[in-house]
Amino acid sequence: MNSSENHDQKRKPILSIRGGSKRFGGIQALDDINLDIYGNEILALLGDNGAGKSTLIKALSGAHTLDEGEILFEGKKVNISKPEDAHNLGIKTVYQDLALFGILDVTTNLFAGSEYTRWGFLQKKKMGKEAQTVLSHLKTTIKSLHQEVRSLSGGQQHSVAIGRGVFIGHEPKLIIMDEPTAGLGVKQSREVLRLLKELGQKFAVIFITHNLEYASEVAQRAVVLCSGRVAGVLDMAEANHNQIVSLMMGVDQVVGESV
Amino acid sequence: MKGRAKSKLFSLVVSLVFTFMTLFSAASVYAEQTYGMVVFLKGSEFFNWSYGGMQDAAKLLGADIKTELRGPATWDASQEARAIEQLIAKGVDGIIVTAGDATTLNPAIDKAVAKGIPVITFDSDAPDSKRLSFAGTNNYEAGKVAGKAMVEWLNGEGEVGVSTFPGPNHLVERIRGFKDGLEGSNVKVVAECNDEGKVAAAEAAITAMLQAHPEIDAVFAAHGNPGPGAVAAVKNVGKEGEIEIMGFDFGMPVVEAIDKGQIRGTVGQNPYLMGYISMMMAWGANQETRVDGPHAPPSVNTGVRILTKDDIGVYKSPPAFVSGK
Amino acid sequence: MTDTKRSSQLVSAALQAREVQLLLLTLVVVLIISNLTPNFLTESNLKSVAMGMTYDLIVALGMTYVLILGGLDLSVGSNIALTGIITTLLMQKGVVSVPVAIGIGLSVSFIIGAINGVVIAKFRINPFIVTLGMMSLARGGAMVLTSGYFVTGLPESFLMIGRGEIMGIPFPVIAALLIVIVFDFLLKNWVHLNRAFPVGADPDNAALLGINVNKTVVLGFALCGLFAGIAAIFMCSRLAMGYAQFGLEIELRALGAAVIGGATFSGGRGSIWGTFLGVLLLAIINNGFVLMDASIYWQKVVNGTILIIAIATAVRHSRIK
Amino acid sequence: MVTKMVRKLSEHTNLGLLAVTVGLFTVMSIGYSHFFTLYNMEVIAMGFIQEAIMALGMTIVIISGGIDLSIGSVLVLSSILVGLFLKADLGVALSIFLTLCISGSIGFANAVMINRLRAHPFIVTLGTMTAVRGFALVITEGHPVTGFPKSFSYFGQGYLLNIPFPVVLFIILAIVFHILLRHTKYFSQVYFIGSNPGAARLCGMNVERFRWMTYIISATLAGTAGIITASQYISANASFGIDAELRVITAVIIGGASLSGGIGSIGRTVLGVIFLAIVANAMVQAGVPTYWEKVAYGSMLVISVVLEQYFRFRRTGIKDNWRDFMLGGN
Repeated sequence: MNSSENHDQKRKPILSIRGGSKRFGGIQALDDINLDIYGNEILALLGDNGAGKSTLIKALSGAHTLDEGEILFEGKKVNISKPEDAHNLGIKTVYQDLALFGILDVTTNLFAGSEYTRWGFLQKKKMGKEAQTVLSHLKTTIKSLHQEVRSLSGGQQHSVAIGRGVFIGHEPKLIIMDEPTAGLGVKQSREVLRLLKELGQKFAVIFITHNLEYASEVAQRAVVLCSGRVAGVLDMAEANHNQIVSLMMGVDQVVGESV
Repeated sequence: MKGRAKSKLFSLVVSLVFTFMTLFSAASVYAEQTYGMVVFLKGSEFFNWSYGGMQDAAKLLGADIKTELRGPATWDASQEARAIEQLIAKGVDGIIVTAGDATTLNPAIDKAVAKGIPVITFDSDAPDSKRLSFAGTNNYEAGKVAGKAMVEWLNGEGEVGVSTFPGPNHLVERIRGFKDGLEGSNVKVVAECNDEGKVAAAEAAITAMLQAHPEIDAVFAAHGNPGPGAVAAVKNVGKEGEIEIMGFDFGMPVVEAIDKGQIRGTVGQNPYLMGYISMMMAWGANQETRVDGPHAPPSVNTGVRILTKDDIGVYKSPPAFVSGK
Repeated sequence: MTDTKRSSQLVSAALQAREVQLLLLTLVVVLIISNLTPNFLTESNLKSVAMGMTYDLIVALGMTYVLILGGLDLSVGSNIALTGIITTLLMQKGVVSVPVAIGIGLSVSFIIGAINGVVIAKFRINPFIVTLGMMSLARGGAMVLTSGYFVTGLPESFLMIGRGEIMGIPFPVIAALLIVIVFDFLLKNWVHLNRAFPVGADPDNAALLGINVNKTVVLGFALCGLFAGIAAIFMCSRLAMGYAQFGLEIELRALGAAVIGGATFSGGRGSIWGTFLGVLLLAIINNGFVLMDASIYWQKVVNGTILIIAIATAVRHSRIK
Repeated sequence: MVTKMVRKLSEHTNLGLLAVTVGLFTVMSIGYSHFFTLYNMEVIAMGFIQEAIMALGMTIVIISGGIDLSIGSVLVLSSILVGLFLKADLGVALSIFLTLCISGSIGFANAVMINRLRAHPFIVTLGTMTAVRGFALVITEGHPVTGFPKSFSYFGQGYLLNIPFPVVLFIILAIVFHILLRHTKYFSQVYFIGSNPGAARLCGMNVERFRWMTYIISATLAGTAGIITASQYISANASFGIDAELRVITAVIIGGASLSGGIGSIGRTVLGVIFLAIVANAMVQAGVPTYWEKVAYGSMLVISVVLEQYFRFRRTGIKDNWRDFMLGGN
């Protein structure tokens, strides 16, 4: 009927969550979440603050574990209990606060946790070369790889975080971008969006944002979370802003056929 | 809430454990008499000798006499005073104390005496207090004997380096005595170095002193610890056999070095006898005799002599010391 | 033109490096002391300075590592005492052979450190408190085992470890230098040690990136313990005894030296050679003190002042531009 | 009713520790005839009085996220200085005033260095700790300072309403600081500053200025403890106060303050102080072998924090972030 169903017929989802739930003390952060993401698509994850977006991506990236429910990755049931598991599967996350090490240099930041080693020893030359390639790929100019990251500009820091999240370590299959445009100016945001589109052609991308314009610009589909539940799954080509906003706010309204 | 209940339960368990612990060690309550020894640095081999003497004397005086050892692990005069006060509160029958700093201990000692507890000082005296008696050699005298021996060793002419550390008054007194002992000869102290009171620091400090003063003929290691350091230091500057070393006390390392001929002699006081006599006097003060009033001498000199290879043998086996109790 | 510019840039960059600053400072101090006293630059004095700094150096290496991790270890001094006593007691009683005793001793030190690490990581308790408790515990253990007696009568083959010399250089000095070189190399190149930098700089971020922070922390503290154990073996062997008062205050000197060498309390920073120079500087200054017959009462004042000056300069170096 | 009282109590103090303390006290009182006597109570109180007074200041410093290692050294310096001033015939009041000023200024110097150098308080106060104790040695050259006037002995040995003066002073100080921390706007900032200095700064609190205050209080109380010690023993000696900072920190932490800042109260610290004072006395009363004392202290410290952390985790389900408890930050 619509493009997302065509997707379904063409191939299986790369990642699915079935019945995902998570509680913190008295708060139901996630409640019976079901969602799929396919290869070569950008899925926007929308929702108000406290809707459960960050809990969801933390569950996918291994920072939290789900209390109930299962995660299927490439059709197989997987157990993501720590960040390493996610890394090994190829689920890469670029965190909103960038999670950079301010006092360490660019190369160390890029490779932290996924160092190139031979017999446990660091291959510094190889990492240096790779760092250059990644940064030039991101079209970033950084004077020296030995600079402390905290001395870089905001945009440069973003590039380092994205470069690390996407290009370093295991081959990415699913990239999670947590508010990648937060705190950026218009020009830099456009740059990030361009990069997102580019990535979306090769990998599956989950794009978390508050900005509906950006979401409709780059994403094919959107999942709207509200109070820990999936309030709706929308096809971005057909959805309008009002629909999305009312879903986000939890106003009861049947929208679209893809729910 | 559940956590809180657990927490309460847990406190209960802890209290029970405490109960058992204390009741378990409560045996000492039923001892008829307890005598406490207070030292300014527990874990010093010298005081272990004294405590050994005290234990032997107590054993002799009766099976119902218990002894215990107290004192701070790092030297702090006010902590030593506290240890005395804790013993007074415990109601011990006598206190034997070595006064790390006499003036600081005076109030505590007087308090004990006022409570009717006989106090004997040993090794380091607190002469201005109301203590009953003192057993030991005062440090000034010991230093003086050492000084005189040094003059003899060097045939009346030479230069001496001293290894000590700043702080304890007894060391100040000892070195003053040492210098006075050298008086009238051509032997003089040319340098003092700070060994921080530690075995490990002594080697570097003494080596540096020997570097700075190549003319030094002898080293006076003014307390129990720097002796072995002095041996190593002399070796470092390649003057083995040229520089005489005088140690102090007879800790095992010093005894061994004397045995090997690396240290010529050490200033031997008699810590064992100090503990022994002190115990006897403290016990005696609690006994009824035909003599009215206290009958202890104001002080007992336990003597000091320079121990060399010939007479160090006795000290090769220090008194066994099991529990510190 | 550009060449000279580049080289001047290089020079200024080098001057900003903590190690270079320290090296220059040390040279200045050496110049001053050797001018004031002829006895400084003699073979035997240098040898004794080298020997005197060995224990502090080995301990300070471990301390640097835990500082990089963002922690600190107050229990190293007590660890030295306990390890030394266990090792020497085993030998003295002839229970086991010398190598086995050393092996057991080193394992004990490693385990003490690992316990610190496990408690810190597992219960998330500040390293200051945990190691403060361990400091008391281990020292108490050493005292309980010996009641304050020296442990002597050690086999000659054990004593050779501390007293042996190779080409006139005491064996512990050579060993310490080797440890410095190897540890520096490993810290920079071996991934399991190198990860101390990201972990210390920001442990939560490191965990997000899939670095096993718990493992790194436990390994770090265990290593710090092991270094204390190595120092203990050398100390007992050199001084031919085990003693419950060994290693008193060494944690403070090691911390001081590591901080002088560029490590900070906020973690993620620290250099082995910097620490080496820090220990060297302190050793030279303290040696100079004795050589110049300065009053022993002033030594503590000077040491404290050096520490404060070191922090002042270190912070300027690391402040955000 | 009871639960309400318990809850109210738990706001002010550490219930588990309270139970253990009461339990220990009861057991000792039953088991040892010399324990529950007026005289022994006095000995218990006076046996930990230096630490008790200093613990009040340390509590404020620790809640604000700092640490002060220099207090033991300030204690010894102040006890020596007050002696020297008295011997110089400056009169009791002026001597005490000058000594407190000098002590306070050491605290001020600590705070200024921490602020200006942006260095960790641990290392800064480690530096002052070494330097100040060294200075005490320089002044005395190892000789005790003696010969104080009789009138001075009141501060350490006198009684007020049959209670030793230092204990009265401690009670008054504890009440004053309790009220200040709980009920005044200015001092209650300490909790905000301790738990998040950055946010506190954004809320308009002057963190740097506040730090002056905390370290000055800490050092002045250490000075007070020094004066009391000097008066108690009518002498001063360069060995006073060695390792006192460790005992004080232990008391504050066992009471339940957190070194990461923001947690702690005077009530909890007072309980921690009382607990340690009783333990020290109980070990002598029960005849615990002297060499086991250190082992006991070490285990108590570790076990108490491990338990506290365990129960906090059980209650809240939240494991601390690493950066909240490692030394970083500041």
